Formats: sequence, C-alpha cells, structure tokens
Amino acid sequence: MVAIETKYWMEFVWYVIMFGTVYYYLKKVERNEKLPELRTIPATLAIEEGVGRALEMGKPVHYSLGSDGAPIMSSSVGTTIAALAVLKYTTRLSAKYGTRMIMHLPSQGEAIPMIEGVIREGYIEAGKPDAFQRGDMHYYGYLTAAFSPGVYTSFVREGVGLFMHAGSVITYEFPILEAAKINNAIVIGGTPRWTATYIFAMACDHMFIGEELLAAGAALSENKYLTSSIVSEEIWKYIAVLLLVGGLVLQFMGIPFKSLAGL
Amino acid sequence: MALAKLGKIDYRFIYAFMTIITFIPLIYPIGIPTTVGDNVKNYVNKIETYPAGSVALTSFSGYITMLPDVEPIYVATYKLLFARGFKVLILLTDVDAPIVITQVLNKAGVDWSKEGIDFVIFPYMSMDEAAHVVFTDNIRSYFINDWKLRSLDNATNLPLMQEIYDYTDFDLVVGSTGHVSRYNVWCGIDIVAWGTGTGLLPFVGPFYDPINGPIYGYVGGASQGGELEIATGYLGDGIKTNDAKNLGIITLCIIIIIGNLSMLGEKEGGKE
Amino acid sequence: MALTIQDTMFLFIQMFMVACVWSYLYKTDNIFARGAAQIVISISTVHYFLNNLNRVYLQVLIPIMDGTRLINIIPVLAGVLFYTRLWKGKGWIASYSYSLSLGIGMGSLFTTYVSTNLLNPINRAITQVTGATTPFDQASALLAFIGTLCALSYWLFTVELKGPTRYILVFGRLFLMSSIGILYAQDVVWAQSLFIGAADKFLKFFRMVLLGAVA
Amino acid sequence: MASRNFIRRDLPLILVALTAFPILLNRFVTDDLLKNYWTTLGSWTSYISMIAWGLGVIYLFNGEYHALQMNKDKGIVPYLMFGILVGFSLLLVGMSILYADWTTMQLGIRHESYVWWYNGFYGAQSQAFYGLMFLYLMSASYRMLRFRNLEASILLLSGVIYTLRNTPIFNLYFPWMMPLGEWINNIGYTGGYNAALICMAFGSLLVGCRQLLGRERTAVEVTA
Repeated sequence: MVAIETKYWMEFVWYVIMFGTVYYYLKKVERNEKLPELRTIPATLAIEEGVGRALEMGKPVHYSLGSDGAPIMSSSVGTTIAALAVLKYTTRLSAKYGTRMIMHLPSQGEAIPMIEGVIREGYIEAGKPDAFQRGDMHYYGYLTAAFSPGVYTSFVREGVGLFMHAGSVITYEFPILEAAKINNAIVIGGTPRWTATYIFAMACDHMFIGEELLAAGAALSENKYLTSSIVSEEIWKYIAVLLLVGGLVLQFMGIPFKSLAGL
Repeated sequence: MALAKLGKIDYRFIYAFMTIITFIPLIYPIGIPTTVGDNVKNYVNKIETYPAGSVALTSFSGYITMLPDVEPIYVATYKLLFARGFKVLILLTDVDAPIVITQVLNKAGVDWSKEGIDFVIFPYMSMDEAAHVVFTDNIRSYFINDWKLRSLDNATNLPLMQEIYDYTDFDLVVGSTGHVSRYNVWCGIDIVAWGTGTGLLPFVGPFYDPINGPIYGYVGGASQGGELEIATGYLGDGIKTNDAKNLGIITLCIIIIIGNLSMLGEKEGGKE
Repeated sequence: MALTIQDTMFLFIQMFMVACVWSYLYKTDNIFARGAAQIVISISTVHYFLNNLNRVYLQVLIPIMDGTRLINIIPVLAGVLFYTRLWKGKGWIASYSYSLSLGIGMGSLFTTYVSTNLLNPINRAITQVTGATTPFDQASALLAFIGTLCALSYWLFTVELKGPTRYILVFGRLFLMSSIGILYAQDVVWAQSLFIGAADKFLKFFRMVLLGAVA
Repeated sequence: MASRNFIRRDLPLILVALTAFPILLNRFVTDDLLKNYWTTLGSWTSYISMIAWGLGVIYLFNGEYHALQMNKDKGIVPYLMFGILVGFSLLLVGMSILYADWTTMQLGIRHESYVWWYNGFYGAQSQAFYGLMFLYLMSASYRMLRFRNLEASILLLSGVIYTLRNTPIFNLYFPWMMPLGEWINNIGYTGGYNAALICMAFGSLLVGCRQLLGRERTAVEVTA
C-alpha cells in the first residue's frame, strides 16, 4: 500500500528549499550574473605556507583523514567528500612544489580507491602524474589503536614538515596532533564533528572550525558552480534563524508551533 | 624572570610527574569517598521499573582498548539486567566484541546454559547507520543466525528469538554512542545509555530527559563506572581506580596553574 | 595460588608492551616503540581481515551458493570491483562501486541530518526556553538561545561583521569556546581512565609475579 | 572522447543519484517496495565494506615494503620492523587456521590461544597508546590553557570547572561544583553545540545537494 507520510512535511519543505536554492544559484552562474564575494577561510591560506615550509625543511607533507575518517556509506559522507577536495588541493600544491606527500589511509577499505583516485587527479592537475607513488599511501588497520602508532612511526621514520589532519576525525586522534607538534611540524586540521573540535584547538597552528572544512572544499576548488552553492547555503542559515526566533515567539504567544511543524 | 622559566619545563618532566602520581594510589589505596550522580541513579531506576521478562537490546561495542573505561559499566549492567529477570539481546558492534563479551559475561556470572533462553548474542558485522535501521526493522533480514551459527528460527536452541522479530518487541534499549539518536529517530524506544566517556557523553546531552526520554539515564565511562557499582551494589574494578583519578585531576590543575604563572612571568619580563 | 608459566608470560608481555609504548615519551625514535607499533598494526589489520573473511563466507557467500539469497551477488560484485584500482588504467571501474556506496551514503545523509542535526537542535533550542520553570532557568535558557543565534554568525561566509555588529560574533565565539572547553573536560577524565588501566597492567606484573600478591 | 567522459564521469554520477533518490522517497512515502529497497541496501553496506577490507591489507604491506626500500641504507632496523610485521601477521593467520572449526567453517579467531596473543599484545598496548592521550593532554593543557584573552579564559574555565565536576573528590567537598558544572554544560555547551550542529548539517547537506545535482566531481576521475 502506498501512503504519503505527512508527519515529516517540514523535512520535505527543507528538501525543496535546499535543492531549489542550489539550483537557482547554479543557473545564475550559468547566466554569468554577479554573486556575493566569499570571505577567505584563514586555514586555507596556511596550507600553501605549510607546504612551502615543508619544502624548505626538506621534509614530507603528511595528510590524514582520521583513523576512520572516510565513511562513504553513512551520513558523514558529506565530510568525506569535502575533506577529499582539500586533499586534492594539498596534493596539487605538493606536486607543484615537488614536496613528497604521504597519505595515511583511514580504516574504511571501501574508501581507498576513491582516495587514490583523488590523489592521482591532484598530481595530474599539477602536470606531474609520474610523481604519484602508491607506496606513500599507508594503511594501519582497524581504528585509532593502530592508526596512531602507525602515524607516529611514519613521523619518526620519514620526518614531518606539514601535518594536515582533516576529515571525520574522532577525539582519540589527539596524540598524533601532539606528536606532530613535538616533531616541530606545522599542524593544520579541522573537523565538522563538533565533539572532536577541541583537539584541534589544543594542538593546531591553524584550524578549520566546524563547517569551515565543508566550505573550504568548495572554496579551494575555484569552481564557480561550487562556490555559488555556498551562497545558497547562507539563505538556509537565515531561514534557520527565522525558524528559531519565529518559533520561540509563536510558542510564547500560545501557538503550538512545534507540534504544527512536526518538530 | 624565575616565573618565566616555568614556561620552559621539559614535557618529559610533566609526563614522569603524572605517571608517579598515578602509581601512588594504585600501590597504596587512599580510599577517597565517592558520590553517585543523578544520571547514574536514573539509569538504575529506569532499568528497575521494568517487570521480569521484559526484553532489553544491549548494543555492545566492547572495543578492547576501551575496556578499563567501560568494563565496570558492562559488568554491573549485565548483573543488574539478569538479576531483574530481563531477556537480553546482545548486538556486537565492534570487531573485538566477540572476544570481550565472553570475558564480560563471565565476570557478570552468567549461566551459559541459559544462552538462547535468557539471552541471545548476534554475530559481529561491521554496521553503518543503514545497517542499524535494517536490523531494527527486521532482525532476520540482517542476521540469519546467532554467533554460534544457530538459525534464529531454531526453536530448540533459541526459544527466546521466537518471540522477537523487530524493534516493536524490544522494551528497552541499552545503547552506546551515536546509535542512540538512530534508535530514537526510527523507533522511539526507551533508551538508557552506556559507553565510553568520549563516545557517549558529548552525544547524550541533547536526548537526556529522565522524565520524558528518549534517554532516561546514562553512565558514561570514567569515574561513573564506580558510581554505577555503588548504585547497583555490585562492587568491582570501577571503584578501585577512583583515588588515582582524583589525584590525577588535582595534578592537572597544578600543571595549568604553573603554565599560567609562567605566562605572568613572561608578561612581567616583557615590561622590564 | 601459584601463577602458571603461561600467566607469568602473559603478565610480562602486557607489562613489556606498556613499557614499549611509554618509551615514546622519553625519545620518539626508539626501536622498542617502533617494534610495538608494528605488532599492533599487524594484529589490527590481520585480525579484522580474518574476521571479515569468515563473516563474508558465512553470511554472504553461503546464501548465494545454496540459492536462498542470490541477490547478494550484487554487493559481492560491488566489493570485488573496488580491487580494479590496483590495475593500471582500470582504476576508474572502481568508481562504479563507490558510486553505489556514495548513493547509500547520500540517502543516509539526507534522511538523518535534516531531522537529527537540523530540526532537532532548533527544537531543542526552543524547548529549552519554553520548558524552563524557574526565572533563573528561563534567563539561563534565553542566554543559551541568544548564544546559539550569535554563534551561527561565525559560519556566515558572504557577510563580514564589522562595526557594532561585530559584537554578535564576539559573543557567539564565547559560546563556541565554552563548548570546546566542555568537550575537553569530558575527554580528560576518559583518557585518564585508560592511562590508569595501562598503569595497572604495568604494575600488575610486579605485584603478582615479583611480589607474589593475589589478584 | 565524449563516450569516454560519459562512462567515466557522468554514469557514476548518475548512479549516485539513482541510488540515493529512492532512499529519500522512502522517508515520505510508505511503500513496501521502497522499504525493501532501503533494507536491502542497508545490509549491503556491511557486505561491501567487509569485502573491500582486503584492499587495506594490500596497501598495508605495499606501504611498508615501500618504506623499507626508501630506508634501506639505515641499517638493520627497517628490515627488523618489516620482519616483525610479516611475522606477526603470519602467526595470526596460522593460528586462525590451526584452531579453525572446519565443520562449521569458523576460523579459530575465538580460540583461547588466539585470544591469549590478541589480549596480551594488542589489548595492553592499544590501551597504553590511548592512555598516552592523557599525558599528551597534560602537556597541551600546560601550553594552551592560559588566561591569554577573554576567549581563551572562557575555554579554560569551562574546561577546568567541568573536569572538576567529573571528579568524585571535588563533588564531595565542593557540592556547588556539580550544579555549576551542569549550568555551564547546559548553557555554554548547548548554546555553541546547537549552532555548530545546524551549520555542520547545512555544510554536509550542501555537499549532498551538489552531488545529487551532479555538480560535485571531487570523487569521480576524469583524467586518470
């Protein structure tokens, strides 16, 4: 029996708003209309600086998405894709400067082909496809208990100039950030997982706070279609503020906003 | 200037100092008393409201690395559940869980001959969110058999499973980490939460309400394992390490104060 | 009760492994710590691999072979296609497999996030204010509500808050900092438990083997 | 060229959208077919990830072998490390086969000898590694938690007060610590957390929208 589920109508409205606004701004880009300027995310500037310093020190760039940092079959998939965009940018820079880049793979086996694909693309975009070496992609097994010692060993063995740690990171990974710091590396990182944000506040030189990482992926791509979508997302935020304030006022006026909206 | 020097302490001194401080109470227990928090009391109270024969799904992560943090909670909870006459389903959500669950149930004094009658253990499979939804919607479309490869439809070996098909047959979920929100969104079952401090505490806040639920009480790692042991009366390992925890945190405060004094010293030095 | 050789060995291995790990703290480049890391990586990878291998056979392949769930062929195929990555020039074939995976992920993302991460916090922020009973609670909840609104301004990318509006951002950031502080606090005590657990394993060898104490 | 682009770039993008849309529909339409689709895919996630895991093993040994080649001139240590890795892996595989129960086709990974090695080496060591986090948090706290400015002070105070609230002895001798800690948790934490959660949801959903509209091409290979 086919039946429409009406209790989730608010969610449906959000879907319409989201796809509608993104589509609207994509069309605007196609028509070459002017869009608002985006502010620079501070940590993105630091990446180039960090790669440059790694080159000066003669040490490699290390990149990690986290010990189980690349979920692609769960709801954190958005973070994975955004982090991969940052990875591609870092790879491009490393290839451009000729710095060796070591990738520490997350425990999800199914994400490995995708990560390798992104890195290969990065090298190709920089015009150095032959610089890619599969041996610089290291895998350490299940979760952080093996990941942290693996990354430590790599720091000690290969040296570390810049350590990028961005993705669906969990708090247990704090020791590797601190280890990179102890090994005199520049540490840049961030995660949209709010519960793990503090580890970056404690140990990073530059960090992406919360959603910044998700936006950075698009901002670094220099693709107008992607950056335009960030503008549409701003509209969602204003709607959320409206819902918050309006909902509270209506609730105080005795109108059962929450039950009407199915919250 | 002397204060400024405090900012240049070799980290290895801090590590050594902390390690010694931790060793002392482990060798010579001091016996600092413990109080039981409301969240732990609510956890025990909620479990005790159910009549004997109720079905509880326990989502058991049992990551071997986390054992010192959570083993006391697991053991005390299983003791409590079995003492209250619960029928317990055990969902293994971590690769180490098949090994750890045996240790934990042994420590909880479980009668293994009652497996299949009082409790059932599902085999371990790597589970994403979607898999959790499938499991709650229809257990048999996800698992064919239990962890000893006996078919779930086998009435002789697993009589308990003959009454249980999906989430409507669970009375209570004892869940951990992010699964909690999952069960709430999809099923709306009553939940009490257990787990490691870091895997549970940051997530549980938004859902915790001892009166309306969905999470009625929680025990999140660290010192709360000891609190649970006191609340349930099943004393074990949790309570033993409390002294070390207390002393460690006092040391942390001292370290932070030293750090701040050094900053003060640097400022003074700058003025000169 | 005297310890068996096996128990003594077990306690010694545990103590030795803990000591190897702690040797990192003294000097990062040392052979004990590196050896210990290799052991833990090897066990972690191989144990999980064996576990999965066994489970795939029992849960996925047997139902295909006895004809009860032939549809399992699709995920098996999808899983196997990932391995095309290893062949030069054929890596793109794997993109079909991860497209399927990404599709499932996208479905989870939309169905979960709109409800739990978007509508739920909005609901919670409103409920916290309307549900408060005492004047103090109401004032506090209102403060949190305003904090949420201000903190949202941190993630505006097209507007730069200048002049008096700057204080919205300043106030919002204070809430973010407080939130980060709490997260730190929740982890400190947790990490401490594990440290104590390891310290206990280290001491256990000396207590039980050298001093002959009973567990 | 056009067909190559279609097969390598467009078709995978279409596949993503085709897989995802019925799942979204399932949220709003109650239909057995849709539900079956979703539950079938749900169990596939486990199967796919279990099968794909073998890739990890290949990359592990490939990476370590590469490291050995790169560090060949550094004496015996790199060889020793590679030896330990291979030796231990073989040991576990050997034991799992030796203790396997061939009647039910279960590998011997729950056999007590296997568990002995597992617990002895992996259990103790991984706990010690996680425990290092506590010591590293000490050094980071010493370095970072300072009253530098208003923001840093708020971070420090929230952190320390809540830590003390979690510590039994402070609760006993300073009973006001518990309500104060809870207040900061309810007001400071929730205030910031709500905002962060909403924005994180928006960021992720935005990536999702772009992916489903075929604009997000990070994950597809065009040139390689």
